[in-house]
This record gives sequence, C-alpha cells and structure tokens, in this order.
Amino acid sequence: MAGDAIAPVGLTGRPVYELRGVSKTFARRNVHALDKVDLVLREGTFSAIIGPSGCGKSTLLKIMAGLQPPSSGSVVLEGKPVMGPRRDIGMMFQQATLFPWRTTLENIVLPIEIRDGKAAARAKYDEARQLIDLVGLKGFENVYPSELSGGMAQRAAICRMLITEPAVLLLDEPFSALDELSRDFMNMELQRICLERNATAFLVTHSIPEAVILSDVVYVMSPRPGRFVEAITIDLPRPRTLDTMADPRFGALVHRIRSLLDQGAFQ
Amino acid sequence: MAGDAIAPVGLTGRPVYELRGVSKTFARRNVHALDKVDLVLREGTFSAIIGPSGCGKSTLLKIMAGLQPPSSGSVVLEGKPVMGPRRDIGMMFQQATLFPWRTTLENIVLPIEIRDGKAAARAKYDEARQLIDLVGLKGFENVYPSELSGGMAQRAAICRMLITEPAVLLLDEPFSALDELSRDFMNMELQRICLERNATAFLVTHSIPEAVILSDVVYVMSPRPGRFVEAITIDLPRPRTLDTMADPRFGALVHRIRSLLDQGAFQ
Amino acid sequence: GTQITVVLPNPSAINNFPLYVALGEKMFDKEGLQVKVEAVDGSSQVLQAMSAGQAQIGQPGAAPVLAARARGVDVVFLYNHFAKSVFGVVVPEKSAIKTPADLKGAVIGVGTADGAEVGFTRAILTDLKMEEGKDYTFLPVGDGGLAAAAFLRGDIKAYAAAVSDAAIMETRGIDLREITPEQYLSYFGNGYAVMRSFMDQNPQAIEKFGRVLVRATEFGLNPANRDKVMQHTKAGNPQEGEDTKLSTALFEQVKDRITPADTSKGWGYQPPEHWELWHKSAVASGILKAPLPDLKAAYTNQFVESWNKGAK
Amino acid sequence: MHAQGATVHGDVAAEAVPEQTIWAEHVSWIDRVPRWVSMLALMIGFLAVWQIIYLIELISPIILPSPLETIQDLFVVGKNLLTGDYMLLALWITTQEVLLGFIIAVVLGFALGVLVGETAFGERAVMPYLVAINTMPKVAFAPLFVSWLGFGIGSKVALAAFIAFFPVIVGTAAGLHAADQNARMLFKTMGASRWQTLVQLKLPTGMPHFFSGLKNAAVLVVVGAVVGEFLGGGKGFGELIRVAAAQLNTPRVFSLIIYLSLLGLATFWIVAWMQRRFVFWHKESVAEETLAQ
Amino acid sequence: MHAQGATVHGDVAAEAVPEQTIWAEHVSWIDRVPRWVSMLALMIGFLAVWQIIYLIELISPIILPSPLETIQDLFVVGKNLLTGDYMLLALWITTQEVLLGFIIAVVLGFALGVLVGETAFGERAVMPYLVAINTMPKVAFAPLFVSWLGFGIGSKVALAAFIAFFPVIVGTAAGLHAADQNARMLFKTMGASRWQTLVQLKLPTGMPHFFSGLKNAAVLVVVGAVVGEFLGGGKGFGELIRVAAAQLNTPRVFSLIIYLSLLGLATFWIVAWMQRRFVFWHKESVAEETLAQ
Ligand SMILES: Nc1ncnc2c1ncn2[C@@H]1O[C@H](COP(=O)(O)OP(=O)(O)OP(=O)(O)O)[C@@H](O)[C@H]1O
Ligand SMILES: Nc1ncnc2c1ncn2[C@@H]1O[C@H](COP(=O)(O)OP(=O)(O)OP(=O)(O)O)[C@@H](O)[C@H]1O
Ligand SMILES: [Mg+2]
Ligand SMILES: [Mg+2]
Repeated sequence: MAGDAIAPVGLTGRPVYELRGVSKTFARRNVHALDKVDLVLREGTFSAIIGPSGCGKSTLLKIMAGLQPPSSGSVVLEGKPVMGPRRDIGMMFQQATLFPWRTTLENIVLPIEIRDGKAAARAKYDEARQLIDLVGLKGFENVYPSELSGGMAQRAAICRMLITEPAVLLLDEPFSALDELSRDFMNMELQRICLERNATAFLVTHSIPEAVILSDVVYVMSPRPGRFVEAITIDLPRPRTLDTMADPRFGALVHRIRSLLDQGAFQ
Repeated sequence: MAGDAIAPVGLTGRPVYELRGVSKTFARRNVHALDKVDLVLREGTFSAIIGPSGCGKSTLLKIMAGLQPPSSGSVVLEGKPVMGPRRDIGMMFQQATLFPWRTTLENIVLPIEIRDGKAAARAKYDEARQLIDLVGLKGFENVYPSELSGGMAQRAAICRMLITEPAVLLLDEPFSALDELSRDFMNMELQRICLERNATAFLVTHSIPEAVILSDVVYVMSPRPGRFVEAITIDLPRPRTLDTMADPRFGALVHRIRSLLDQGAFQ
Repeated sequence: GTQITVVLPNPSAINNFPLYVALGEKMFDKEGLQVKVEAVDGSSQVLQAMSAGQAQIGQPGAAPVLAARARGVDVVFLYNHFAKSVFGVVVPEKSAIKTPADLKGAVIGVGTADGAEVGFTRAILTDLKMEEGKDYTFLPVGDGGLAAAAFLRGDIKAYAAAVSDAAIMETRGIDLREITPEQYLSYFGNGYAVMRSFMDQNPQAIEKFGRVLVRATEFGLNPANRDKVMQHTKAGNPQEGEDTKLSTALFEQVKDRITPADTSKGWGYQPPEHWELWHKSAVASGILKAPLPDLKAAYTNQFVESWNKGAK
Repeated sequence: MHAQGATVHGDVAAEAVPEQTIWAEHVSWIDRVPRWVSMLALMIGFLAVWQIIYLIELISPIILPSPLETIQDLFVVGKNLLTGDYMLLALWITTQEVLLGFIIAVVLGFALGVLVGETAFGERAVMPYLVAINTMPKVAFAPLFVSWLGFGIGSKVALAAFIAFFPVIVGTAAGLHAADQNARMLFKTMGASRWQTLVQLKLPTGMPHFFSGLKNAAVLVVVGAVVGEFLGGGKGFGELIRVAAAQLNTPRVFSLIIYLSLLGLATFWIVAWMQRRFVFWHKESVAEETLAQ
Repeated sequence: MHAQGATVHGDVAAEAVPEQTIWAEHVSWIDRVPRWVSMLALMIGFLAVWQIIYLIELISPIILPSPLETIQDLFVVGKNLLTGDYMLLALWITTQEVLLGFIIAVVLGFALGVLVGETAFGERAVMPYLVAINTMPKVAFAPLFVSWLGFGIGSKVALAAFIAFFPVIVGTAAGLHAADQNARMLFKTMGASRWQTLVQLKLPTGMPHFFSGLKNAAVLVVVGAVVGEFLGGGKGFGELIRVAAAQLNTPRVFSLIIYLSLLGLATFWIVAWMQRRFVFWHKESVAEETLAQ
C-alpha cells in the first residue's frame, strides 16, 4: 500500500514545495521520527496529512517550515532550498498564541514588525484591518486577546499568518482546541479564505472528516517512523459546505481513510 | 419548537432522574444561566445534550450532581431530592484529573477511600482491577499517571467513576480533549460499558455525531438562558459502530440537529 | 581649610562631648579645620574606614589598634580620649558581691567573646589568682537590651560593661553597683588615632585638631557651660538629647572617665606603662599571636605638649 | 440499553417530588464579616494580649514596652515627622537609600538574570556562584562597602542592593523561561533574531515573574538599608533605631520599627501597583493578590 | 482551488533541487564547554581579579584579604574542623540552630500558611499583618528572644525561625490555591469533607510551592542563626566571625563565611533532595533546577 503507488492522479499545476527523501532522527533520544518522505505540493491545492499520534506529522511540518533541519533529504520551496525560517511560509498551530500585551491589530502585524520594523508594521495596519474584516473580527481590532473567545483568537491567528502574504500555509491542527461547532465553522472560513487567495495549504489533523472536507489530497501516514502510506484524492466539488458531510461519497471517503488508519495501527 | 412539544415518544422505563422547573441565576454577575428545565431520565437510557457554548450545559450537570443548588425548581434522583453530592452519581469531566501522586489503581479507588476509608478502598482493589481490564488498561495498574497517554487517563477516569457503581453517569464533554481518532474509539468503549452495566447516562457534548452515535435521545439547548428546544429520539439500532456513521439515517439526524442549532444561534 | 573626617565607633554624642562642643562652638572653624563626624559600629570598622582613606582621624580602642598594626596597618594612637578605662565590672545593687574577689564561681557577662572588656576583666581576676573556666566564666551577651535581659533573667551575676551601658541601665531602673578596683582604670579607653602617612604629611592639622579638643574639653568640664554642652551634644544626636535624665547621667560618667588620674601630663597623654598593660592583655587573649616588636610605634605623645600649651 | 429513553414534562413520576427540595449555599458567618472588622478585631486582640503580658510583668519594660507607651511614642515620632524635624530628615535619607538601592538591585539583578536565563554559560556556570553568594550572611560585607563608598548613603545603598538583588535575578531568569514552546516556535517562524525574541517575547512573558522578584526585593531593600545604617553609621532611620536601642528606649525602638515597616509596605505597594499598571494582562493568583492587598 | 494537488515522488520539478540542502543545527561553542570547565574558568578569573586588586593595594588588607591568604585560612579552618577542634564545636552549635530553626519555621509557617490559604479570615485579616511583620528589620527583636529564651541556642533558633518562616507561609498558601477547579469539583462530587480535600487534594497539589518556600527558608535560616549569634553571643560560627572581624582577621572572616555558605548550600540541597524524593511527580522548571543544581 505504501511507496511508489501513492501518487494521486489528476493533479497538475506549478510545484511550490518539493521534498525528497526527508528523514529525521532525534539523536538525543534516538527517536526515528520520519522515514524518507517525498512530497510535492502544487500551487493552489489544499493537502492534509493524517496519522496516529506521535507519527511525526508536526516534525514534518517543522522541517518544511525551516524550524528544524532534516537529518537527510532536501526541502525546496519556490525553487530555493529551505535553510531556515522564510517569509514566504505562513504557519499556524493548535494554540492561537496571541500575545496578551498586544491588541488584536498589533498581534496581527507582529510578523511584519519582526521582519521590517515598527514603521513597516504601521504601514500594514490598513491591510490588517481588511484581513480582520475577512475573518469576521470587525470591531475587535483594538481589544486585547483576553477578551477574545477561542475561535476569535484563532481567527486573529489566521490574519497574522496571512499578513505576510505567504506562498504556502502550513497548518498544524489549527482548530483542534476549539469545540466542534466552532471548528466546523472555522474550517468553512478557512476554505473560503484559501479559495479567495488561491493559497497553497498543508494541514495536519487528527480528524478524518476535517481532512476530507478541506482537502484535494489526503495523505495517510504510518506510525513512527512516519512515512506516507497512501495519498487519497478527494474529488468532491468545491466550494464544499457542512452539508457535504451528508453526501454518501463523503461518508465513503471517511470510511476508506479510517480503515487505512486502523490497518496502519497494526502494521 | 420548544416547551410542551419536546417529549420524545416511545421511551419507557423506571424514571431515575426527575428535574422540574430547574432555573439558575448567578447572583454575583447577574447571569441567567438556566431557564425552567424539565427533564426525566429513565433507567438504562443514554441521553445527550448539545448546545452552543455558554448556554448552561455544565451548570445543569452540576445542579443534577448536587454540586450547585438550583435557584428554583427541584431535582430528584431515585425518589430522593438531590441536596448535595451523592454516591449514586458518577461524574466525568473534560480533563481526566488523575492525581499524579497516586498510581492508576489508587486513583481509581479514590472515591471509595474518600467515602469509606482506606480499608474499604483496599477491599475494592479486585473490583478496580476488573474495571481496569474492562477498559483495556491491563498492565497499567501500578504506574503513575504521567506515564499514561490522554486516552488512557480518560479510561482510568471512567473506572474511577464506575467503581462506586453509580445509578447514573453524568458526563461533561468527557473525551473532547482527545484527538478525534482516540475519541471515536473511547465513545465506542463508553457505549459498550453502558450496555454491559445497563447504566443510565447523561452526556454533555459539542459534537453532533458523538451525540447521535451514543444516545437514545438528544436534547438541543438554546443559547443562554439555556432551555431545551427539542428532544430528538435516535432510533438507530444498537450496538452501533463507527460504520453507523456512514448510515444515511445517521447523516439525516446530524443534519437535523445542526439546522436546529443554527436556528438557535439566531433566535 | 583642611577637611577632616572623624569616625567614631558609636553614635553617642555625649561620649564624645568635646568633639561636639568644638563643633557647636565653631572652634574648628577658627583653626581653619573643616571637621565632619561619622559613626560606625565598633573599633574594627573605625580602623577599616581609616585604612581605606574614608576618614583621616578615628577613635578606636587600644587593642584593635594593636591588632591592626599586627596586620601591617601603620596606625598611630595620638590622643587619649578616655584616659581611664571605659569599662567597669558592675553587679546589681542588691547583689552580695562587693569586690571582684566575690566573683568566684560567677558567670560574668561581656559584650563579645574577646572584646577589650574581656581582657580587662581577665586581668583583674588573674591578679586575684582566679582562672577562667575554673573559677569564673564569661558569657557573651552583647550590649544594651541584651545585657539588661541577661541580668533580669539571672543568666549573669556581673557584667563587664562600658560605663555608658551601665549608666543607661541605671536610668532605666536596673540599679547597678560598680566593683572595679581603682588601679585597673589604667586600661584606658578609646582615643584618637591616625594613619602614620597622614601624621607625617599633616602635622599642623593634627596639632590644630588636638588643640581644639583640649580647649573644648576644658570648656565642657566647666560647670558654667553645662547647658551649652547639652545643647551641642543634642544637636549632634537629637534622639539622645531628648532624654535629659539619661544624657545627664551619661555626661557625669563620661566627665569622670576622660579625666586622667594624673592630670600633670596634660590632656591626651598616654602613659607607656598603660600601653604595656594593653599589649600584655592582647597577647594573653590571642588578639595578638605574638608580642609586637615595636609597641612604641603604636602611639606617640609628641603633640601632647603643644596641644596643652596652645589651648591656653 | 434498550429502545427506552427519557421524557420531558409532568408525568406520574413527578408526583413523588417533595415540595421543598431547594438547598441554599452555605456561607460561613466569618466569611461575611467585612475585612476591616476582622482586621480591627485581630489588632485589638493582639494589643490586649500584649497589654496583659505587660501588666503581669512577664517581661521587663526595657525589653518589651507596653502597647500604650508604644502608641504614645508612635504619636511622638509622627509629630516629629510631620513637623519636619530630625526624624523626617532621617526618614528622607533612608528613603533615598531604599530607592537607590532598589534601582541598583533591579538593574543589576535584571542584567544578571538575563545572563543566567538566556545563556547556558550563565545558567550553568554563573548561577551556582550566585546561589552560594546568596547563602552568605551579607552583613559581613558592610565594612567593604563603607571603605569603598564612604559614610554617605553610598555604602548603605550598596548593601541594600546587595541584599536585595538575588530575588530579581531569580525572577528575571524564571521569567525568561516562562514563554511556552508554541510562542517560541512562532517567533522562530517569523525569523525573529535572538534579541527580538528576548525583547518582544521572553521579557513581556516573564513580566509577572520579574515583578514577583521585584516585590521580594522591595521588602529586602528596606531591611538592607536599615542594617547598613546599623553597621555603617549615617543619619537615617536605622541609626535612630540603633541609638534608641542603645539607650534601652524600647517604646521608641518599636515605634520606629513600625514606621519602617510602613516604608517597606509602601515600596511593596508601589511595585504591586506598577505591576497592575504595566502588566495589565496578567491576573494575579489569589495568594499573590493577598500579598499585594 | 481547482482540482489540482500534489504529487509524491520524482518528477520534473525535483531536478531543480540543489545537491546540498542540509543545514545543521548550530550549537554555540560556549554551550559545548563542560560545566566544570566554565565554573573553574569563572573561579580562576575571579581569583585573578581579586589578587590583582590586592597586589595594586587598592584596598587595605584589614578590609579585603588576599585570595592566597584566604585559601590558606580555608585550610587552617578545614583542618580545625576535621580534627574536631573548637571550630567543629562552633559549627555543630550553628548547625543545631539551623536545623531546629528550620523545623520551627516549617511547622509555624505551615500552620500559618494553612490558616491563610484555607480560611477567608486568614487570607483577608491575618495576611496583611504577616506582610507588615515581614517588612520589619527582624534583628531588632533579638533582645526579646534572648530575654525569653536566654543565651543558649534557644534565642538563636527563635531568631532564625522568625527570619525564615515567611516564605514557608507564602509557599503553603500559594500551594493550597494551586489545585485547579476540576480537581476541586471532582472532590466535591466524591463528597469529600473540607479536611479530606485539604489533606488528599490541596496539600499534595501544593507540594511544589511548599517546597520552593522551604528552599527560600533553608537559606534564610542560616542567615538568621548567624545574625542571632552576632547579636546575642553564643558559641557558634557567627561568634567566630564576629571575633575574627573584631580582631581585623579578615582572611579568617572570609574563610568562615565561605564555610557558612557551604552550610547554607547544604541545607538548600537537602531540601531540594527531599523535594525530588517526595514530590517525585513534579518536574522542576529549568530555572528551579539550576537553583537546586
Ligand atoms: N525535539 C525532539 N527531541 C526528541 N524527540 C522528539 C522531538 N520532537 C519530537 N520528538 C519525537 O518525535 C516523534 C514525532 O513527534 P511529532 O510531534 O512530530 O508527532 P505528531 O505526529 O505531530 O504527534 P501528535 O499527533 O501527537 O501531534 C514523537 O515520538 C516525539 O516524541
Ligand atoms: N460560578 C459562576 N458564577 C457566575 N457565572 C457563571 C458561573 N458558572 C457559570 N457561569 C455562567 O453561566 C453561563 C453558563 O455556563 P456553563 O459553564 O454552564 O456553560 P456551558 O454550556 O457548559 O458552556 P461550554 O459549552 O463552553 O462548556 C456562562 O455564561 C457562564 O459564564
Ligand atoms: Mg503534532
Ligand atoms: Mg461546559
């Protein structure tokens, strides 16, 4: 089921991200986390990766983002090798991690401030306000994060990720700390934003329905050391809504991925 | 949609829990959390309550458990009014809250130790071991919680709830801190345990599929002040499996509850 | 004028009334000296401040001066302020102990385990053929309230104290009786000292300073000037001066102790035999590991004559 | 679990419900007493015990004054302070020492705290020495400060700072470790330099820790200034206490100490206020709040 | 987002990948130096500066001894201690004072901490007074202790305990507030009494806080015992320091202080060890670990 056979068909477009033989071993604890992962993300696609806990999903994302070096293999983004954090990558984590001493607006322009200074950040205020509108946070520009609910904080985190206009979005379980109702809602928002910006996105998740409803391709990963077991092309029409979940094709895809995971757990 | 019309039909059996006109106002912040809730739980049934965040679900559960007094109304369990915590109630929360200075086994017998002393707790060790087997934690009796994963900790919490052989189980989002794969698995475990013990259970959740797959009745609650909007009888056959989710009737029920909730949000 | 900082081992103004009278009567100004007074805690700190150059003139005790010389600090004792011992052995008024000979078997309170008062008391009792540890013991009790507590608790039968401490306890209602024999008053108390380098470079300043002290001492001892003395010392230490009963009692004690038994040599004179006493006691108590080869260098009387003449 | 379930609204079972099933939350009477009443009661009880000890002459009055004497002396000292007499001058000197000592302790403690918290060298090699220094009786170093800095407030400031700087180090270093893994990673993704991470992430995150170090320091610095005056002279409040103690004027000693403790509380409150002002996003825990009133 | 996507495995785009794209994590050389080397280097640097200060006669030897003299004296004192001479006796007395003072500080601080942490009365009415007492220069109370307890180790124990008890209160009270809402509710559902909740939930949960209070106390209690000996005589190490200081024997003062700081470190380590032993479930933060070595 693994190896060469997992290239999904029917997906074309300019490659944005290219990984070849990316492996990772944590020398200190002698943990072999990733094993020869090959991956190409094409422009404007949404891919998800799903796998058991501890299989190396977050590690893969960190390597792609240039936060950790791979033990072997190469990572290339937009033709240039990734040798450290880059401004054409936007990232989001499970926790919104807004800084309580900054207002929503100030939190959102933080990446600009870090990279180009305070003046540049101020110049981006207008753009940030547009993003705030886009995610439906209008009116909360100048409040401190303690006044935002979990979902609102994650929306602000989305804005912070988008403000640098990254070529690619890396999402590590971005909404899994939210309750399911808010989470469904945020997922639909995410789809809308990605469509609007023609963004290339790569999502780590534990939720099969979430992976299916958002993605063009879902990669299933084996337990540690993580490697792709299968790539499943999701050919449901876009834009998808929550009602798509009632679609029998949706149910079938979920079922297929679940059985792959169950197998994976006993391999 | 609300009020008298919401009694589900076709459910009979000895009433275990009876709530009449339970309201709750928090005087200090002047929050009207619950508004005249009436509820009867019958023996051996599984009911779930779903509603937007902050609508008073946890408050209702705390009142039922005798942790908080209602502002008005009455709560009767097994014919006796609830005037404080009682040993015929078992409760579980989102966090497993195992105590790190006790082994799994010691954590499980804690309620016995609190109520009847150390000797009684020791006498229950055998029973606790059986429960540990039941939830699939065999071999972890004598480890400390730091060595348990999130799902394992929640299983231990289930044992701790069951050790007192409560007449009724009150579950406040018991698995929502787990990742979805583990959560699905734990839900199936929960169903199995309830069936095995013919337990009466009442579940608070944010997840519509979770509510549907587990319950005989799902109560939909309005935003604050919380009151039941509708009771939906789930007549899917038992035992249910994860494959039940692919059942079109399942999809229809989920869809119906979702639309009720969406309405509720704008009422 | 010349700037001089004088450092004292305690903040009492009455103890050092000549200095405060001189300041109050502007006697230093007339000699062209600008004098500043500072107080630290004890002789060793006085010597440390002097050797660090923070003060030009200090008022240490004899034993610490010998200790400092042994450590290579060339400090010279110039002016014998407390010409008589500032220490006395005191017992409660109602005590059966009348003379030091009665101290057999007693616990004697001292300030610190090896303060000057220890050497002083040991000298008295050694002369009486009593042996420490066998015939009597010392108990370090500190000073002030701690010593009072020791008496009240009955932990000590006698207290080897600075006379000012005894005077304070008396005014606070603990009646004490001194049993120090006259001849032991030769263990003179604190006096003014300088570093030799300062003395060599500023003989005139020392001359002027001592002259003023002599003048102020005589001014202060004149009963007609009593109120002025009280006023100047109160300016120096207002809190001390607030309690007139106490300051009067203290003043009487201090007047007695600064007056030498033999006034013929003038104010400030240090009899070499008294230094020998201190020297012996310092060796005996271990303050000095060995006798100093040049005890004579520790003090000088070279200015005494001109001070006393000039003051007239 | 058969196809049974639950019903809502009146049916047979409901009739069994007793009329009165409401139970009210119990609030202990002691929790309903206003704060000032309990504080006053405690104070009066304390003074009463003290007065009784005095009356039955358990302790000599030159060791423990009567509360009455002490209160009288509080007024004497208060009057002296209000009329701008010598005690006000002494208080002003001590206040200067406290403020300067505090500033130095903060600057020095902060710098060392950053060294310890940010660098492996500081954490592994410097910190053990700092801990060792902290266990020394620092008063023994007073003469060193006098000989370097003279009799002015300098030497007291130095001793006060020396006694107070350690909690600032610990607070700063602990604060620098307070930022969680997520926030650090976020800064890494933004390509933040070490300096930016320090200034924009670690320092603000660590503020609550830093301030709790400051609060400890605020109390210690007063103790340090007073001990400095005990040992190194000067013209401050510590000197007044020393003189009064030497004179066995215990009511004065007690009343001066009480005023000093007000100075300590004042510095403490100022720091607590600054914290509420500048670290507005951090809610203190109940225990911390109590400390800060 | 059209029906495009991603491919896995070699294709056209992959050829553009440069051969060498591996980047290694950078570990600063200073982080790779073994701990003992950096500590030794720091020590040698410190001694060198000290020796230079001594050689250029910046400070008189009766204020700051030379490092050589001090090290020599360390051996003299060490020999005296090892041969069971009078210094060993003095050390034993001080050690007794430290241990007893510590035990009393812990018992008293714990009791008051429970009062403050468990009752509204304690928290609202008692705590402000405790804070005020903490800001007082406690040495001023030494005569009180002496008059009650005499000149034996009793009065020093009392002063040491008095100086050290406050952090225990704060640690205990903070610890009692550390149990989270969930755990409290769980105990409520089990019908636990207030006493059971205290003993089975709040105290174990609060142990890490309690122990950090103990660690502060462990250091303070040494300082307290020594200060007690400075003021109230006795036959302990503090008295040795005082005598040496009065004799201007600065090398002895310094070496005695160094041995004292070892005593302080020892009590600190004992507490840290007990914490690791008894609060086995709690992992210290990096900063705390450094303090505990
Ligand atoms: N810095 C590190 N040092 C050592 N081991 C690590 C490190 N980071 C991660 N690991 C290990 O690598 C493995 C993969 O971790 P990773 O966080 O990538 O898993 P994951 O798939 O994201 O899991 P989850 O679904 O729980 O988030 C785990 O076993 C983890 O313990
Ligand atoms: N002790 C309290 N004092 C004051 N207000 C409270 C208290 N407990 C809960 N509330 C308020 O009552 C309302 C209902 O709270 P509750 O926790 O029951 O909601 P919930 O439905 O469980 O929400 P969630 O889905 O987020 O858990 C909320 O607005 C909450 O702020
Ligand atoms: Mg992960
Ligand atoms: Mg809730």
